[in-house]
Amino acid sequence: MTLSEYFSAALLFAGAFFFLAGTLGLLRFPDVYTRLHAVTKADNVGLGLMVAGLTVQAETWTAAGKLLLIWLLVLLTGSTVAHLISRGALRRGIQLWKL
Amino acid sequence: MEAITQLQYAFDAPLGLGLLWLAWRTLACQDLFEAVVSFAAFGLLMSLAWVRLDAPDVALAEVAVGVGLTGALLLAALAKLRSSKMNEDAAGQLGKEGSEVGRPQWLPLVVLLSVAAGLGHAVWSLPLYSAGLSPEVALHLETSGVSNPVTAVLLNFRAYDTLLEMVVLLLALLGVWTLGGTARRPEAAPGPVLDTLVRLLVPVLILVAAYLLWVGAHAPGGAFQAGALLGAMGVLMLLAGWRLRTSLMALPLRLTVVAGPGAFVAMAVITLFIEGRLLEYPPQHAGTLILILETVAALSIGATLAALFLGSRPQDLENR
Amino acid sequence: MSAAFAYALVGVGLFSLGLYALIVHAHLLRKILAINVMGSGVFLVLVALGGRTREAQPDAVPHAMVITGIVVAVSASALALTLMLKLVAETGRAELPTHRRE
Amino acid sequence: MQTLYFALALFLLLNLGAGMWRVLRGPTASDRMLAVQLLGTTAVAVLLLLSQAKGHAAMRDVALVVALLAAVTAVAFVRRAWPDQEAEIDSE
Repeated sequence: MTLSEYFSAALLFAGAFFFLAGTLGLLRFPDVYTRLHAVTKADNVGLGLMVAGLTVQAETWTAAGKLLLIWLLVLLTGSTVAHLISRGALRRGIQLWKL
Repeated sequence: MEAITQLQYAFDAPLGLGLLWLAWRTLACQDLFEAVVSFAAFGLLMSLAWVRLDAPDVALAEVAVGVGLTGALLLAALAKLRSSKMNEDAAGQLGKEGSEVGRPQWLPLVVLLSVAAGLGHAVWSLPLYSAGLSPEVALHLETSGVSNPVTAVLLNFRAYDTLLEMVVLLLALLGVWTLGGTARRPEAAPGPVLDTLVRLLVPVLILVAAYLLWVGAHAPGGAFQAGALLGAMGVLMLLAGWRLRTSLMALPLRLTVVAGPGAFVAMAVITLFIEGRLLEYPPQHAGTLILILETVAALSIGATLAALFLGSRPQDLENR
Repeated sequence: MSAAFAYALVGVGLFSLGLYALIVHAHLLRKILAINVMGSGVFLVLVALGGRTREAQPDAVPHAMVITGIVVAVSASALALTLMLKLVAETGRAELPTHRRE
Repeated sequence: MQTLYFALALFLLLNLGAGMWRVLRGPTASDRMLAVQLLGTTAVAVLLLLSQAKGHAAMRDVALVVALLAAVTAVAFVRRAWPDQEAEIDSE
């Protein structure tokens, strides 16, 4: 393995860790708002690190650009959906979790 | 190499089991909303299965339809089902289901098991290798005008199939329009966030649809994928509360919807006169002709799918 | 190449599950979902068995059939959903009138 | 490197399977939609890893389409199918 491969492997592992954290949060957190918090970590950081790791290995600039576009799109849709769901949940009177 | 093969098999097992499990949840769970959401997740897993089976063309179509259209269609129908329940307050349980869930019925179960056993046996007794029609496709790919075999099959070798498929789409839309509109709920304003999302996504969606259409000649993509993507874009715009001007909803929409099958029929007639065979293109022009047909077909498919989601006939909406 | 057979068997399983649900459930939305699951099973069998070529490239003909099939299935589902909503508007029940529940 | 891609794709697939549990469990409709959102993103990552592992650039387009359309189902849910427990509030 070359240096760049070690580098992207590290990024990929970090991304996978955030996906694991997001899924764990989705399963273990107590209410929809905290779960939302966990999911967006996987969306933004997890996929971001994965995309970064794959971009290092991308064969052409087009492929790298496409990877970046995918990440930006997921950022955009993920944050919008998170906003819509949390606002809708608040309006419908779903209670915030309290200790 | 050995490790990679094993990893692939390790990938297949949870994927196959997950598909069966989600299908079972879709069909057996108590709540209809849960069933619809499970079905949306099922579509996502199906697209992974297509990729695993080296069918990226199919994966693109599945993703564009399964992620973009089916979920929205089912959720909108479920919402209308529930609101009509609220209006009429009928005794029929519309949102929830009757008592038969969970209690296995023996005769259908026997049918299920015998069908599964029979089909499974039939599949299992097939020969291990079979080239199917792929040698034929490879043999004629040179003269088809495109280098992606799937596009060649769709728009050249079996273009009459695709012609009839376009007619089926049109018939489905005519059926929906003939049934007349269903009652519409008043809709809240989309709000600035959703509006911005749609405004940002629509240009990218158009760009990607055009890209898929263009790339379909030599790589996975093509008219159906681009059309489904355009249809999903229409659904997104309708969900955000965008409506076309009524003048555009009448004749222009109808012309777009008919243009797909119309172009195929026109091409069939022209080729019948020039080459003497239905939809057999002259080889030197095949690439161009296929691209023209695909462009018209993609626009038409997109308009049809979006109109199917809208449900009612455009002039019924005007009268409302 | 046994992966093709494994996926084909999953397809058979999906088809049978869908058929069972189609018979058992009375609710029409569930029947529409069942038909969609059956369709997915058929598609999976077709594409999986199309992968049994000796070359790396799978058979393109079933792929093309399945692509059109997917698009046609969604439009047929849209028609079925509209029919269901019409029936509900007329009768107030999301079940076929022939289905008697005792 | 290929082995790593496949192993990570498998890991994410198992992750995705775990996330299904939230789809089935709910308890509220918004929890289920949230889980579907995570499933979509995970599917994008799996598709990207598989495309890199197989050297099949077309699969990246599949991931691109998933990323583009991931919002549609959630928007349909928020705009149409979200049952109101309280009285309907239509004002913005």
